[in-house]
Amino acid sequence: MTTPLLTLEGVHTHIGPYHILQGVDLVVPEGGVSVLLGRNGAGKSTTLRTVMGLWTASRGRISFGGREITRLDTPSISRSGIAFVPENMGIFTDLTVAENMTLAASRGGMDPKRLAWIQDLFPPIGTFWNSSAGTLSGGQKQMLAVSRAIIEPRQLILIDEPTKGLAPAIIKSMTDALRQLKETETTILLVEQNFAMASSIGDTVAIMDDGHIVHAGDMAELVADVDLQERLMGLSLEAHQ
Amino acid sequence: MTTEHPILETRDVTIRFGGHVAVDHVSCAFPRGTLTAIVGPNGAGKTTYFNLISGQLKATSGQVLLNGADITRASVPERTARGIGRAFQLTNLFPSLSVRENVRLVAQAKAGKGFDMFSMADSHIELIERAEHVLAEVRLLDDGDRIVSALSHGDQRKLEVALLIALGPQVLMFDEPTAGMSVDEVPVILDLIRTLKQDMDRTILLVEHKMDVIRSLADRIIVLHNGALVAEGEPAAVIAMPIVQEAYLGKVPEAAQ
Amino acid sequence: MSGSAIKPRIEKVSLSDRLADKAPLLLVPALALAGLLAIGNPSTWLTLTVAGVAMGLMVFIMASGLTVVFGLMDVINFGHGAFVSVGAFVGFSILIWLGGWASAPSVFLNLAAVLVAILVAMTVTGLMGYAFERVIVMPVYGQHLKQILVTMGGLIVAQQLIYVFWGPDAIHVARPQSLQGSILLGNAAIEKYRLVAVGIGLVLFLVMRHILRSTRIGLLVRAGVENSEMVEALGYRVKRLFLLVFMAGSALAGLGGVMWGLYQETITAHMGSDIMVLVFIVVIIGGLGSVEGCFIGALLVGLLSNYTAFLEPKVALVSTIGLMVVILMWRPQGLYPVVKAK
Amino acid sequence: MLKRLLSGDTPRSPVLTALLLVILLTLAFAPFLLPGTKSLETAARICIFIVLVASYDLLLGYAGIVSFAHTMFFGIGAYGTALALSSTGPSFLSIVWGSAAGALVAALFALAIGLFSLRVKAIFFAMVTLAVASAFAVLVSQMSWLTGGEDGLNYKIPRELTPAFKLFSAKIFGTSVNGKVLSYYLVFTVALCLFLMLLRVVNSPFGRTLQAVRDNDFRAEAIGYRVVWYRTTATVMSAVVAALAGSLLAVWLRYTGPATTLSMEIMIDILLMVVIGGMGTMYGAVLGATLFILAQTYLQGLMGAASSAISAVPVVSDLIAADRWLLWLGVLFILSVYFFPTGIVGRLRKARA
Amino acid sequence: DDIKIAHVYGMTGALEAYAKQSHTGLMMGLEYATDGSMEINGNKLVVIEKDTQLKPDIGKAALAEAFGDDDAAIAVGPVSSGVALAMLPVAEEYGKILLVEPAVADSITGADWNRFIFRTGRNSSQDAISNAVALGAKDVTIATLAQDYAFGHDGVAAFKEALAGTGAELAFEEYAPTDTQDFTAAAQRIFDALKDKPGRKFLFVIWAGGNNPIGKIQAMEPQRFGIEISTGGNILAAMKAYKSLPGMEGATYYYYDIPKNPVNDWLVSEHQKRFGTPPDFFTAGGMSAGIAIVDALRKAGSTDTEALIAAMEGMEFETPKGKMVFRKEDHQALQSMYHFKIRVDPNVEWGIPELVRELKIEDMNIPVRNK
Ligand SMILES: Nc1ncnc2c1ncn2[C@@H]1O[C@H](COP(=O)(O)OP(=O)(O)OP(=O)(O)O)[C@@H](O)[C@H]1O
Ligand SMILES: Nc1ncnc2c1ncn2[C@@H]1O[C@H](COP(=O)(O)OP(=O)(O)OP(=O)(O)O)[C@@H](O)[C@H]1O
Ligand SMILES: [Mg+2]
Ligand SMILES: [Mg+2]
Repeated sequence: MTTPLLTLEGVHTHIGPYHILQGVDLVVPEGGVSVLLGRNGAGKSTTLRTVMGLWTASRGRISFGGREITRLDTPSISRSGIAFVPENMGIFTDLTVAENMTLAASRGGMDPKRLAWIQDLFPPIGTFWNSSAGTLSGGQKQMLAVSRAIIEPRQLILIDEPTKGLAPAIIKSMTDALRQLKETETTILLVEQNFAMASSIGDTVAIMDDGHIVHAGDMAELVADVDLQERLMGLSLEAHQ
Repeated sequence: MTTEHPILETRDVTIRFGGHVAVDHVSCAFPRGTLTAIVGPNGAGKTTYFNLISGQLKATSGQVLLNGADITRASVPERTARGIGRAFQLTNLFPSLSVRENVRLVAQAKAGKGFDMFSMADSHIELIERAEHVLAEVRLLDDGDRIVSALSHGDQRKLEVALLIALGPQVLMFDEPTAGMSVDEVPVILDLIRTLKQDMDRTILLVEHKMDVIRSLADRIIVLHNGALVAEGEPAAVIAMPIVQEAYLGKVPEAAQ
Repeated sequence: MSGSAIKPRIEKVSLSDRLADKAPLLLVPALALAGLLAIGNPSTWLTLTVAGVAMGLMVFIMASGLTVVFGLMDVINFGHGAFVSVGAFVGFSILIWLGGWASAPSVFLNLAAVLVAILVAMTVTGLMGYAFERVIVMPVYGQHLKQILVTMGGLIVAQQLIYVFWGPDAIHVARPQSLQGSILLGNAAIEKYRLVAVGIGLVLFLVMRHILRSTRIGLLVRAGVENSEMVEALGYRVKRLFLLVFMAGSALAGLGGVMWGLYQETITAHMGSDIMVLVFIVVIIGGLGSVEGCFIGALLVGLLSNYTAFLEPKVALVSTIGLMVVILMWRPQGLYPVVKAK
Repeated sequence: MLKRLLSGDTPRSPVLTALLLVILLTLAFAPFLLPGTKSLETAARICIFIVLVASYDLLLGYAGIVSFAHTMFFGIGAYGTALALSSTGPSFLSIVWGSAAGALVAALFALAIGLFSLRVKAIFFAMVTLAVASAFAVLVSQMSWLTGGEDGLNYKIPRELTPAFKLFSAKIFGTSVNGKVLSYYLVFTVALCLFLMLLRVVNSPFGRTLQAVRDNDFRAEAIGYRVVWYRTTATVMSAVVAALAGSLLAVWLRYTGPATTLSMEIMIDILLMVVIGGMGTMYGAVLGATLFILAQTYLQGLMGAASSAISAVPVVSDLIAADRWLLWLGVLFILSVYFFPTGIVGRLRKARA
Repeated sequence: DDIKIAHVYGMTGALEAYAKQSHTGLMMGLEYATDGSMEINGNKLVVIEKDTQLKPDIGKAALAEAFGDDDAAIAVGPVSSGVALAMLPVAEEYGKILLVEPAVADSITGADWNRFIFRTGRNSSQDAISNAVALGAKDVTIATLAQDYAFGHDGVAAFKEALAGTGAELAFEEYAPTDTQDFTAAAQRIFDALKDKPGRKFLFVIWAGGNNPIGKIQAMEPQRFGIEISTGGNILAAMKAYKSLPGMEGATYYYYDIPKNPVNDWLVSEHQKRFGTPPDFFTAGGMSAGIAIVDALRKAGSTDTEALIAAMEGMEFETPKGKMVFRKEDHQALQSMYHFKIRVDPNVEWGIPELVRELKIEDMNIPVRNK
């Protein structure tokens, strides 16, 4: 449980003239849920996109399962066992829900058991199976985005703010789902603003600000330390949950 | 009979997509100066209901009334002109313009200057000032010159709210304004909404999934479920209802246990 | 959690709504019937109808590549006409080279010559599509305006290169022996070549439909257009796929070029761009990107222009544009819209 | 003051400012600076095309509407003036009423097309206008009793604008100030005024709104802008200016025909000029039109010279033979999109930033 | 002093092929008429080329440039009628001669003519009338198919007028848009009109440019109704299509094997020698223009325009097509045309027009239309 699955060492990312990530060091241990927190614009999404190869790190090193992936192209990174839920969800609105799911399942087609599990977690996926994904509601799209990432077993899932726009009941299902995945030895790197949710499943946590990791440690430690929360995130748990 | 209409009212509005009834005979009145929270599971029809009110979708049947006047057939800009404004759930901005330009465009729309062809845009000082003011309120002033498409997601959400505030209509509809916003930004937005309601006497419709937000802001809650209005009333009372507990919050009602 | 609580209310869809979806299918027979009533003389009608169907299908062959490339990849290729011309020139060069086969009195040899010409032309235009995609189209994915510009630039360059390689003169090649002349059915004359065109057009239509319906290619490319990053994040090499589709579209243009060239018997460097307006109209009527729509649109255009040219030649001039306007008023996205292009 | 004249939209780059000044001064004194008929022809063409391209930029660069019917409006203006001059004689009055009528007809056409088809998708609009424009060209060639068909119209213009008319008997800077020079200054002045007007329009609140509509029409509606009306207004306005440019051409050329006004080639030229210059900048129209027309006028000669210089090299000399100048124009097309994605103006402005 | 001759023509654009021929012809004509010296009375002939790009405005500017800046004494060209019409007033403005070759519109030496305009090329009326004379006879019924624009209508009108005296009947006129792709409907209408007529039946096609309908109508087997197709001659490349029309009759402007005279013999053999191909329509036309210029310069003895006009009006000169005469009234060169019948020879790439009868200047009554 402590061997790192994904590590970022001194990763810098430039987007055009902007220097966004300024030396990110991050370790995601195998088999757990790591949470990445931080204010708007801190660079969380950029970190995930850099791991996926959607931005290229200008300096530093990213390795996954012991293998360096810094310079691989996105399809290769994906095939090496990483699934990705982008923050804009990346739904193919022209296609139906079914087609969206089909594409997410690699050549072999979908495992019916797993599909049933997903449809039970997120009932709208079943209900709107043949509807155009563009007509789904905001929350339903979010469910589809997560469903796509979990339709097949992957070693690592990068999830960017999956709970935004979800009703409390569904957040619960989502949390359940992530827990179940964790039990199947899937590692999860989660970016979240919903601290209550994040703290309930996170094993380790890292906090970003201005393109740096400003804190990394165990989730339990952060939950216990209200001062630390206050300082790092400007929030106090009591006020909001 | 009475001269005092509710500012906004829907009567039996319904919309079908193919056979699917997304909003099902919803009748509801929104009194002036109140804040109504609309809750319901994902896909309940909340956004669609907003679309029917602001005109992006046209009702299959039923009526939408503003100040007692029927606006069911009015176009989107017409409704905006009459005082309905909304922010979108999935951010919907002018991506290749700067943040500042986005807000100015809204101020300009509000001032009805869109067809002014022979004055210089930069000579309308009052619009520029208005835009700066709103940007300051949502804490985006520093990012004023950035192109919107390069903003982080949370900042785009803030700009989404800023546009609606700059438009400053009589009826404001927020669709999950705080989704994706980091915890330190949320109170800023909530304060803005509170100010709009209390100091400016605006009528607000708010879709939110965060119960604490609703508790702290709402005068009233209506619950949509599968397109139908299933409950309506004081926040505390509504949240306690079994249907809300079960279908929305995902708690198994104690009675059934 | 109980699934039933989440089930939304579904009402029955009325019959007329469901029929509206199928309505475009009825247009072709309806038009043919209207033509019969207006023309009266069955053999004249038959001649015109077969000719119109064949003309429509030749246009369909030329338009299919365009609509697929547009529908799947959201690329408007104004250079499509150049591929048509190049296809024709390559095909004709082969036919001249195989002159013996083409003029032999054997149906088999004649068809073989045509087939070889088609295959070589498709290969060449396919390869040209490769270069075109790499050099010209790749930098401008997602930007319609620039696509229009660079592909027009490509069109000009390709046309000029035809001049460089084949000289400025029009090239004339007679159709192979057994494809000349008509089959007479009573008073109706049905050209043999048109029957071949109908055959090839139909086969092409069925094959394309099959590929797009029952493989993932269509899905992937459409998804890639909307969000290529996401498709890559799902593990697919979108760029390679786009390239293949573009090459296929170009090869189809090459096929269309040979077919059209053999119909005209005389080819020029700008024959492709000359026919493009008609091709665009067909593609619009069909709904950008839809192979089915394009097929129906092409048949409608072919039939309507023949009927009107017979009944009232003055009207023929505006009949296709009129048809387009009417269809767009009825369905602003064309008969079968596929792409939610802006 | 100068800033007001430019509507606050200064070039914002020293190189650009210098280029624009050179163009402005050269055009302003063209009859005296440049000897010969060819250069005056070229200068007048540049003036006319600057207006035409700028009006197209209003549509394309600011409103984001791709139209292939711009030459149609250009043609309507030219034919209006041409018909007026040939029917009511070579007087200034004919020019005025002909231009006005042309502009009016263009406005009505644009209104009809706009209202009908701006509701459809942008790409449809492009193709619809393509079809409409080609139908219009056919119509013009068919109605030969009115338009002279393919052959076009030859007519006379007021005597004061022809070389036969001498304003002064003496020469000024070695140039005799005849009617041709007057005619040039008519073109130049009108073009300058129209350009400044367009510059004002794009920098007005209306211009900003067009940009918003281009960027996200859905949201523009939601903040209260009636998108179809804005698009239609932009279409009408650009059509009217294009028609006026057409009138200028008609007066200058004393000939109007499909090939000078309606051809698809001109449409492509316009597109290229906008893109080379830089879309959505207005100044791009000035640079694009100037460079393109200079290339069009002189490139061929250069190529001919180059080709005969190396006529020994077989394939290469073929490729740069004067007859192949279109080939290089096409290459230019492609390269310009590669290397000037934001046009020359964008390039220059970025270089400074 | 050098004598400058400007050749202003569409070097680039769709009619490039015609332009090349025209220029080759012009140069060969000058060469032939000066016996290879390219000099007249010790003055060197210099030909400057200007491209109209087939655009009237550019043509106009190019001609103005030739006369104004380059000081050309005389100009030749262009290929396209629209460009030519735009250029006519320029010649008048500069008071210099424009020798039109090969643009064919009647109005060049008709309604839009001015006294500085001469033409060696044939006009549409000459084409139409020669064909009418070739086909027209008693008991002949003719239908026409032409492009639906000014050129087509004028051609049919001239044809009809010339047919009136011959006893033939013009039964039906069909016009099709220039960009028509499918001629089935037009053919059906024509068949319906002709099929019950007695005697010989012709379908006479007047079609300029590409997209020629003849092959397509032939494919519908008009012979089953006894209808013969007829059309004028064309350039060699286009006459490849005539291979499928053995026996077709019509009248042509030029075919290298038809005229028998020393000028043509020289042209054919030199052209074969230099380019390996026989000369074509516009080579012959260009050569005629070149010869006309040299003859005129010699006769006038100067490059003065008035002297040239005086010399050229009524001037007779020898061309590959035999004698031509610039008619005084409208400066149109009158010339022979050739009634032909197509013979197919498998070894020749095109259908060979064999001479049936030379239609001499006196055989055709070409109306003067510039009044
Ligand atoms: N395409 C881009 N071009 C330029 N700058 C960008 C781009 N995308 C993001 N940025 C900038 O990079 C910084 C980090 O953005 P990122 O999206 O990673 O933040 P985030 O932590 O995910 O924030 P949020 O919680 O709002 O989603 C921000 O300042 C943002 O403005
Ligand atoms: N254009 C459309 N076509 C077909 N179905 C649609 C369309 N728009 C919405 N729907 C359906 O209507 C239902 C209600 O959607 P809506 O977006 O209003 O939900 P919502 O209450 O806003 O949910 P969320 O909280 O997830 O945003 C959904 O099931 C959705 O699939
Ligand atoms: Mg983010
Ligand atoms: Mg919603």
